[in-house]
Parts: sequence; C-alpha cells; structure tokens
Amino acid sequence: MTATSETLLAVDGVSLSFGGVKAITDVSFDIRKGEIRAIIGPNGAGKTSMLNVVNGFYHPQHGRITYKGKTRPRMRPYQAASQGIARTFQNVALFKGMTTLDNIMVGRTLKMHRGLFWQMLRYGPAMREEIEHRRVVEDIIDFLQIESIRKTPVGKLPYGLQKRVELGRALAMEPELLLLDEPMAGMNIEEKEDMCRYILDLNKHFGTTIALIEHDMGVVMDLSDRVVVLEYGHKIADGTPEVVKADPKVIEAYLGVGH
Amino acid sequence: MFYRETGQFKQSYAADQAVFPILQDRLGLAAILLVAFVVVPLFGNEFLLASVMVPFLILSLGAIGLNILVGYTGLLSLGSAAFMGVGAYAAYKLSTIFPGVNILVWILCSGFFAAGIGVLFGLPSLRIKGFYLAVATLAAQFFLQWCFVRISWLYNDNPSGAIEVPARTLFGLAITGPSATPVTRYLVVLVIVVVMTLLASNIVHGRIGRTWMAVRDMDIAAQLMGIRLLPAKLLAFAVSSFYCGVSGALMVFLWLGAAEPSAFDIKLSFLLLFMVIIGGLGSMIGSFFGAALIHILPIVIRGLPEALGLPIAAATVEHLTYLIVGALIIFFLIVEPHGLARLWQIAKQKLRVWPFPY
Amino acid sequence: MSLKNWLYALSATAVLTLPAVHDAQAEDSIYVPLFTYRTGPFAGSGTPIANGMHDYLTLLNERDGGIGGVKLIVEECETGYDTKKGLECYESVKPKKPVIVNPWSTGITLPLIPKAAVDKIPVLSMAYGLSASAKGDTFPWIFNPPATYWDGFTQILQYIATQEGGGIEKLKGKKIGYIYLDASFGREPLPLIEQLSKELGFEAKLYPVAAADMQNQSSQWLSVRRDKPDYMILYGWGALNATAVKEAVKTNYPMEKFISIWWPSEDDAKGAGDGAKGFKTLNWHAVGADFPLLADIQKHVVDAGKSQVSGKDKVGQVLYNRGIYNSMLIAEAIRRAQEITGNKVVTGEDVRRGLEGLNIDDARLKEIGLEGFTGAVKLSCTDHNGHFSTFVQSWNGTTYEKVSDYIAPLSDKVGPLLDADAKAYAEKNAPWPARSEACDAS
Amino acid sequence: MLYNIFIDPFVQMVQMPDLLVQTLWEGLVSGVLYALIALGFVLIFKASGVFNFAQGIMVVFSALTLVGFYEKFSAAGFSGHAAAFVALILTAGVMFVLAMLVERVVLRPLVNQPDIILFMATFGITYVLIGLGEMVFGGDPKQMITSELFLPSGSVDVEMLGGLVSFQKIDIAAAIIASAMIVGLALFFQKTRIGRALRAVADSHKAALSVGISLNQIWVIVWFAAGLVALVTGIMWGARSDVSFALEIVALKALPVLVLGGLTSVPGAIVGGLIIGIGEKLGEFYWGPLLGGGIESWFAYAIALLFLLYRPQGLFGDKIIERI
Repeated sequence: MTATSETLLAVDGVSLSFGGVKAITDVSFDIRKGEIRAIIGPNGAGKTSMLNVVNGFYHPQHGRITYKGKTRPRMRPYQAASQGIARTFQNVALFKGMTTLDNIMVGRTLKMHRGLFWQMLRYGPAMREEIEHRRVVEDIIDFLQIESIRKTPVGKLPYGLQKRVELGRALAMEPELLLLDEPMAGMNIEEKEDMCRYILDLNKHFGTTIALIEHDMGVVMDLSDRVVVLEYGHKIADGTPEVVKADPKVIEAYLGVGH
Repeated sequence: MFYRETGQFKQSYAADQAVFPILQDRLGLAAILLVAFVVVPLFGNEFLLASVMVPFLILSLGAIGLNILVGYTGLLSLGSAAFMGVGAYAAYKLSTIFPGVNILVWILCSGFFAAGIGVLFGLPSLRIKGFYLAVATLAAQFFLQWCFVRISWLYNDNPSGAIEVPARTLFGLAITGPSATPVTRYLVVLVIVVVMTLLASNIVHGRIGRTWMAVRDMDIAAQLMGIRLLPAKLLAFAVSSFYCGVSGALMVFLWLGAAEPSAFDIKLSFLLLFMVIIGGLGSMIGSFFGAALIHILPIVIRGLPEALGLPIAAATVEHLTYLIVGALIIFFLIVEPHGLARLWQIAKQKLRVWPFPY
Repeated sequence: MSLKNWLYALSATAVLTLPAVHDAQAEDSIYVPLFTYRTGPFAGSGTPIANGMHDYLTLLNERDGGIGGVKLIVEECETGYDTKKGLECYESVKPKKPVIVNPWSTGITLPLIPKAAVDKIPVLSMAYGLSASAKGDTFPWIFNPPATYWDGFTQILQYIATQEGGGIEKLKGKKIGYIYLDASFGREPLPLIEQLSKELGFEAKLYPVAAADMQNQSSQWLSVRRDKPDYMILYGWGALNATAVKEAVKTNYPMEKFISIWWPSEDDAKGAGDGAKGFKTLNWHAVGADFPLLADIQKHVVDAGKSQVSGKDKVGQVLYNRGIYNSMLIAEAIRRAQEITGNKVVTGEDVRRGLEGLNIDDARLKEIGLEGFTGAVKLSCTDHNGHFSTFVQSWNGTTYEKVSDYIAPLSDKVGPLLDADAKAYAEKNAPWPARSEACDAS
Repeated sequence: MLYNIFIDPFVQMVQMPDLLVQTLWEGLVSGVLYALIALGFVLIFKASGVFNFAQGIMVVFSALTLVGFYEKFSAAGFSGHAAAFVALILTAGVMFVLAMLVERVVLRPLVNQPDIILFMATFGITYVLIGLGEMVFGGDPKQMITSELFLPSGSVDVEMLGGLVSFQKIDIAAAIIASAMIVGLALFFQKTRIGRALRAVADSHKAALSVGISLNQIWVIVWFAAGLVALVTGIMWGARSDVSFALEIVALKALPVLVLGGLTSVPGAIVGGLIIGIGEKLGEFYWGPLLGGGIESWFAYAIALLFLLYRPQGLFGDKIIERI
C-alpha cells in the first residue's frame, strides 16, 4: 500500500520543555495514512521526545496534536495505545522476565476482555480467548521468524532478536500508527536488511502507517516516503528524501559546515 | 534421561498453553498431591500435621499472596501480616455475627475484606515505588495492628483482647476448636491451599498475570501497550491481600486457635517476604519452597540435637537456629539469587540432559 | 551437582528427623516440660524465671530423687515469647504426656485454654493468662494462682488509699495515672478502672505504650507532667518497665507514688540509678536467697553446675524466686495428685485434681524449706486462682524490700466482673463444654 | 470534635508554653537519634545500593559488645574510665571486622544483584547477628556504661515561660555527639580522598571502577562507618532505656525518617529525623489523646506516607525522571 493524502496525525506547533531545557520548539508536521515517515536529526535533536509526545508519554506545554481528525487535550499513554498507536523503543523496553511468547501476548492485552473470574478458572471463555489470541501471536512469530525462541525469556536473547521481539509486540497491537525508535540501532548489515524487509512488508501488506527514527541515512532514504528533520528541537526541513537530502540546512546540521 | 519432553508433541495451542505442558511435570505433581492427600495424613504423626504441615501450608498461601504483589507485580510490601490480620478479624466477626453459616464460607469471604483494605493501602503505589513503597506499606502494618488492639468491636470486647475460635463443624466433623483433629485440620487447609494455588496459577498464566509482569518488568512500556497502571496495581493488591486474608483467617482458625494482635506483627510480614525472596520471586512453587525453608528448617534444626542425643540447652539451640538460618539465607542468595525455584529449574534442566552434562 | 546433593541431604535429614519426636517416656517418671524464653526481646525477664523453675525441679531430682520417689523429666522448650513457637512447643511435648504445662505468655495460654480439656493437660498460667480462668466451673483445666491482674489493680488502689491514710474512700478526688503495655495484658484492667473510677470517685488517666515503642516513652511521660497524677500505676513487661522507671526519674515523678504490678525485676529499677529508690511493685513472695530451700538449690544445683544462672547473686532475685514459686506449685500439685490417686506415676488428669486440691499451708511451706516465703496457697474446685493477698515492695537501690502488709483484693468488685467474663467466654465460644470433671472432697 | 482537632491543641500550646518547649526538645532528641540510625542506612545505601536492614541489629550488637567487653574487664579487676575506653576501641575493632566480613562474605559474591536480593541478604546478616549476639552475650538486658564513658547524667532544669523545662544532660550530650558525628562524616566525605571516591561510587559504580577506585575498599569503609554510627546510637539509646534486643524495634523508626529524607541524602536523614521526631512527639502529646493515645507507633509512618504522596522521592532524594 502506498501513501494516501489523508492525514492520520498532525502535530501543530508543539513545544516541550523540562524545567528550563527546551526539548522541542514549535514543531509542526503531519503523518499521512499509509506512509512511512522518517524523523531524523543529530543526537539530542528531540526525536525521541517527539515520539513520546505523540503517544502521550510527555505532555507538551504548547501546541496541538490531531489524531484521526480529533484533537486531544491531554492523553495518557494507555489511551494512545487503545486508539491504535504502538511503538518500539530506542533502548529495547521488553519485559525481561517474560518469554518471547508472553511479551507478544502482552501486546494483545487490549483485545482481551475476559475478567478475573474466567481467568481464574482458565476454562471455557478465558481459554478460548487465550487460544484465539495465541493464533494471532503465532502468525506474528511466523512473520518475524522467531519460532525457535518462543519460550525463551527475552532477557537472554541477543540484541538483534530483542529488537525483533519488540517489533512483534508492537505488531500484536494491530496498530494503525506504528512508531519505531531506531529499529536498526546496533544491528549488523544482515539484521538491518531483515528489519527493513519487515518494515516494508508491514507497510505494503497490512497498510500500517509507520513513523520511524533512524540514524542510518541509507535506510532512511530507501524506506521512507517523507522525512522531517529536527535540530536542537527545531524543525529544519520536511519533505521527500530527495528534497531533504539536498537541503543546505540539513547538510549543515549533519556535517557541521560553517561551525 | 527420564525427565525429557522429547517426543511430546503438542497438537493444539490449548495443550501448549497448559500450566504444566510436560508429562513428567504432571506426573510429579500427581505424585506430590498423592503424598499430600494420602500418605501424609495416613502416616504423619500429630506433631508433623499440626506443627509442621498446617503452618507450612498456611504460610505458603500467604507467601503466594505476597508473591503476587512482590514477585509478579514488582511492588514491595511489608504490610502482608496486617492484611492477614484483616482476614482473621473479618472471619472472626462474620463467624460470630452469623454463627449458622459454615465457617469455611466466612474464611473464604474474609479474603474480600482483606482485599478491600489492601486496595485502600495500595492506592499510593501509583506514585511511590521501590523501597519507598515498602515503607509506605509499613504504615498499613502499624496502623492496622493498632486498630486490632484499639477497636474492641473487632474482637467482640473479649477481655483477653484476643480473638478466640469457637468450635465449628463441617459435615458433622469438627474442623475448628479444640476437638478438631490435626488430620481434619490438615486436610481442610490442604484442599483450600491446593485449590487457591491452582486459581492463582491460572491467573498468573493468563492475561492478568502478563499484565502484572509487564508492569513489574517495565511499567512505562506496559503503559504504552495499553495497560493502565493503577487498575493493574490495585488488582494485584486486591488479589494479593485476598490470599493473605484467607491465609490469616486459616492461621487463626485452623492453626493457632486464638490470636492476639501481636500474632500479626511486623515479624510475620518479614517472614513472608523472606519466603517469597528465598523461594523465588514470581514463582508459585517457589512460595512453597520458601515457606518450607523458613518454617520447616528451623524446626528440623531445633529437633536435630534431640534426635542425635546431643545435650544442648534449648536456648542455645535457638541461637544456633538463628545463626544457621541467617547463614543459609546468605548462602542460598549467593548460590542462586533468583531463589529456590530457580534452583529447581536448574535441577530439572540437569535432569533433562542427564546422564550427559550437555 | 554438589548443590543438588546438598539439597537431597537436607530433605533426607528433614524426613528422618521429623517423625523422630519420640514418645519414649519411661514408665517410672513424670514428664514436666517448661516453656521458657531465654531468647528474644523479653529474654531479660524470661531467663531468671526459667532458671528458677528449672533449678527447683532439678533440686527435687538431685536431692530427693524426684517427687514421691518418681523422677521428674524436666525439659525446656524455647518459645522466645512467640505464640507460634509456643504452640509448636506444645505440640512437640504433647506426645510425651506432660502432666502440666506453663505457657509463660498470655498469647500462648489463650489457644491452650480450649485445648487443655481435650488433651487432658492442665495449664498453669501463674498470675497471667485469662483472668476469668479463675472460675473452675467453667475452666476446669486452667489454673492461674495466686492473683489476677484485676486483683492486683485493686490491691494497688488499696495501698494508695492507705498511703492517703484510710480506706478506699480516700481515693475520691485523686488523679491516678495508668501507664501500660498496649496489648491485651495491659488493657485487661481497663473495664475495671472505668467501673472503679466511677464508684470510688477517682480520675483515671490512661497512658498506653505500643509494643513497638516500649523504649520510647517520652511522650507518655510528658503527658504525665502535664496531667500531674497523684499516683502512677504501671503494667509493663520487658524493656517497657526499665524505660518507664528511667523516664519517671527523668520527669522527676515522685517514685514512692509509682507502683507497678508484679513483673519488674531488679534490672528494671537498677538502670535508673539512685533516682529509682522508692519505686514500688506488688509481689506475693519474698526476695532473697535466705531460705533453706534456696540454700539447697545453691548446694545441689548451682554449685554442682546443673544450673544456667550466670552468677550466684541471681539466685534469690525477684523473677528467679517467681520461677521457684511456679515450680513449687507444680511440685506440690504432683505430690497432691499422688496423695489423691495413690499412684506414684501420675497423669495430667491426676495433676489437675492435685491442683484443685492444692493446700500449701505454713507448715508445709516450712517442710519445703520456704517458711515465710509466701502466704498459704489453697485452691478448690471452683476457685482456680485463690485471689490471694499480695504486698508492696520498694526498691532501695540494691534490692526490693517489703513495705506493706499483705493486702487482700477487693473481691466484691472483682468477683462480679470475673463471673460475667467467664460466662461471656463460654457463650462466645459456644458450644463450650460444661464441666464434667468431678470435684474431690478436700 | 473539630474544636478538639483544630483549636484545642494550639490553645494548650499557648497556655503551657513550657510543656511545648519540653515536647519540642524531646522530639528533637529522639529526632537526632532517629537521624543517627537513618544516617547508617544512608551511608550504606549511597555507597553500595544496599538497603541495609541489619542497621537496627548492628545498633544492638555494637552496644552489647561494648558492655560485654567492659563487663569482662571489670570481672578481671579493671574498671573505670580507662577500661571503658579500651572497650570502646575494641568494639570499634569488632565493627571493623564485621564490615570486612560483610564485604567479603556477602557483598562481594552478590555484586550486581538486584536491590531486593541485597536487601534480603542483610536480613540474613540480621539473623546471624541475633544468633551470635544472644549466644555470646545472653539475652538479659544490660546497663549502658554511661558514667564510665564520661557521659553526664542528671538534668539541667531551666525556669522559663512560667514553668520548668528540664533538659537531660545525656540528651544534650547525645545531640552534641550526634551533631559532631554528622559534621565529622560530612567533612570526611567532602574533604578526603576516600570521601571523594565514595561520592564517585555513589554516582556510578562502573564509572568509579573505571577510574581505579576499589569498590571493595569503599564498601568496607562505609560499613565500618555505619557500624560506628550504630555504636554511637547504641550508646545513646542504651542510656535512655537499657541494652537489649528490644532495641532493634526502635531502629524500625528510622525507616520513615529515611523515606522522608530520601534514601540517598545525608542532610535528608537529619532533617527527616528531626521532622519525624518532633512531629510524632507533638502528634502524640497534643492529638494522641483524641484517639486514646499510643498513636506514635504509626504516626511517623503516616507522616512519611502523606509526604511521599506529595514528593515520591523524599525531601532531598534524587528526582526520579522517567525516560525511555
């Protein structure tokens, strides 16, 4: 599936500061339904903070965020999740004491409804529900080719696999908007290629809108439909990879020309 | 060699989702239950039943309750004895107000009162974490204990200030009071503990258990998965306190027979915490291991000099018991910080590859 | 693998030792377990009591070869003043057919009260436990001589009245402070205080001390300074007593007006230095080792190295002698049981009858070697306490000296309360078995 | 009712200012002692991340050791000041050996384990110390050797505000010694090489290791320092009541102090101690009677809990910033 012109999420004049430190200053951009949108910028540019604002973990002092046509005043992270925003993290944030399977099953939490009573009995409706979701999770496990580590506690997995499990957990939420924070950091070439393929497959086959932060320019330029560039919390460029690549401000920011 | 899941293929997710997916585990469990239900009552003497097994099971139940909170949800609590007290006092009040209803009903219902109080004291857990939360739960411990002393309505104005257990029967058989035999008491406790352990195990293996563990392992990520922290933590407090409450009611009604408020003092809270940590955080079987180590081991040590005919004074034995238990706590933590349950897993793993080392 | 072997070894030992609770009671001996606490936060009080109890019974074995020619098997079980461990002790001694148990903690006594009748083991809770268990009709198996906490309270009140130069009517208009351990022990007199303060017209001021704050009483004593009570009454235990005396001295409270129930020891007063002189406690037996029996203990037990006392001066201290008194009751009950039944080896049932028939008069005390040690003790079928007189002793800096005559309790005040409580206990614990044990004619 | 809660206590304070001063003083003294125990916790927590539950038993153990040594000397015919101070030095030596043992037997094998495991290990230490202490010294309470250590007794009674306020000399001494101890520790950690190393360790174990600081050495030093703090606390508290295992319970009072002040802050421990000490005395004295008295057992925890709700990291604790 390719990008449409319909706006899924619009960030409008958002500013965020911690105490006196300004993390984001008056940034606006939009994410269209079905596109892969990259957010790039040097270290400390406010990229992760931006994602945190989008899924309600930080609350900006100024600005508006419109998601699916609705402007939300103050949103809690779990509300973002229930509206279909999922994400992965820069430093893998898996549930380390749990197995791969359980981690991904946690992603199904919002879709499971049986209460304490049936859970206690683990029989009838609760069991049926459990199995039904297990099927979905097994599909994700198949898709990500992590069958062999199904029952391994994730704390013991190598970094690359952990990133993959984390992606699986986000996918289990069947998100409309998937936020990926440096999905390929610390990976070798092959792992990166795998990850790229998963991302593209997701976007093409399931139509998931993806916003990603990535440092590997090659990956960004190949994957993304549009790119927004942040520097010191300001937006300095926004557009297709070609446009952004040619922007002198971006070149300056990355190469430090003139400083 | 014998403990191996090779060749056991699962035809369905249902079979794979079972709590004990491996045949040998199921056989082992059946053997344990057989011993517990048949061998122990048949061959155990009164001391074994009344002073070893009944307290062990009741403490295990309390440890499971605390484990749900500390081990599964990652909320450190030092107030579990007070929640046990709430259960005990609730069961006492209910059974004296409605003496006609079977005592077991009230023992189980007492858990709901403990759960309610637990939720109340769990509220701060949204903001307070780690050791800070532990100290906050100490407020519950001391305040509730003060209530047990001060609110004489709770103990029906007994001049002894204690709750006394009236004799009650089940199917015509005395289960509480002086004429309840240790075997009956043991079997009643065993049934309750086995059923409640099964239910707890089901809960922690399902969605709710995963929610708790997610909150424990990384609460921020859990939130972004759509988990609401406060309800999840409060549910953990509720279920945990329910278990503690029932365990407290059992303690007074089927073990002690009468209890002063000091039966629920801070020492008991610490003991439960020992059991949970030594046994293994986030492990059902670990709760039993922990209770066994903390409750049974001192009894064994105390019994050793007599059994071996060594003339050691009772007080010295007690000192030695403290020394040895303390040393063993440190020893076990060094050998396996993740508790006896992990040792158990390692042992199973070794069995799996036996007789070859790898 | 070594670890696993280790675990195996451990579990094997566990399996082997647990059933090893032997019932190897010789046919020609009497088993007397002593529940003691030489460990834990209350060890300071528990140790001298344990020594006294132990040494007396050991003396009987060493000097007389037991009681009536039957050797006593004396075994201590360490409770640490902990109810759970106490019950464990009870279960562990039960198969050995004890003829009597002394729980030495109210918390352990309470669960044993209903069990005693079923297990046929009499419980001797000497001046502690459940006051209402003085009623032999309701509690045939429980004995709590020589006085209850209620008796003690009225005895202190009467002493105060005599200090004011008259009968209890002199209490009118007085302000009496009551500082107590905020647990069942200290709270027991509260209903009595409420009733008596109305009847006698004194004002009661209550100062509860939580168990956790035993050593931290400055707020209570500040309140004492504010309220300025004419007299202070103390119901404490362990470190509470020592701290209370120190705080009283600090607050400049007149010590001669500070009177305690019978539990403080020498150590409790000693720590406060000279300021503690004049501190008073109730007692019902003498202090000091100046008795033939204690001399015998010194000779046959302490000097023979069969005692656990840490020094010779410990023999004769208040709580040591308390233990002596306790063991005297045990021994005399066994002796009386032998007389009644004619059997030499007696059972718990026999000793229960022996306790009901207990009659230690002055002549008998002299025979024992404790002339003047204490008043006569006579129990009966209905009265398991006796409500005997106690006296007031005063701390002189090195020891306690008797400063009053024996004071009888106000039985007309306490009696009805006791009856009501015994009745209430039986009702609340319905179905409470009616007494089926016959009374011996005494 | 409302009058009793909101007006009457203040009326009392104004009417009897001498008692108010006395209450504040008593609160201050117990606050200082709470602060001392809390200080022991903080030192260890800062340097090794261990929530040392054994601090309470260390107080008892050190005091017992001190009295035990002294009793041995006086039994051998040496008594008086010199013997007392030799006993004091020997006790300090014992605390040093204890610190070494703890480091070698417990901390070193358990390095990098989760907090709760180390917390648990200190329970093990507690048990060992209880068993050992009772076996060696017996369970009966002992008198603290105050006069032998030149600690004053008696009181200074000051007439003021229409009443008599009495300051116990031992309490004054406790306050002075505790303050001196705190200042001394502060100087030690600010000015000396070891102090700098300790602060580095408190910031980051790994970073400290990478610049060549010996963690093991630091741990021995802080446990020893905590042991000395425990000894001073034991002497002071033992002088107020007696030296017995019941003292261990008092140490629990340091926990609300600790969370109030923040687990990692030395000034926090002191300010927290004073707040809890004074707060609970005022609460018990003026508001306690409304609830029948004896509320001190939980009042401190209630203060700490309410405060934590407002500021979860304690008064001076490091602010918790959640990041992903």
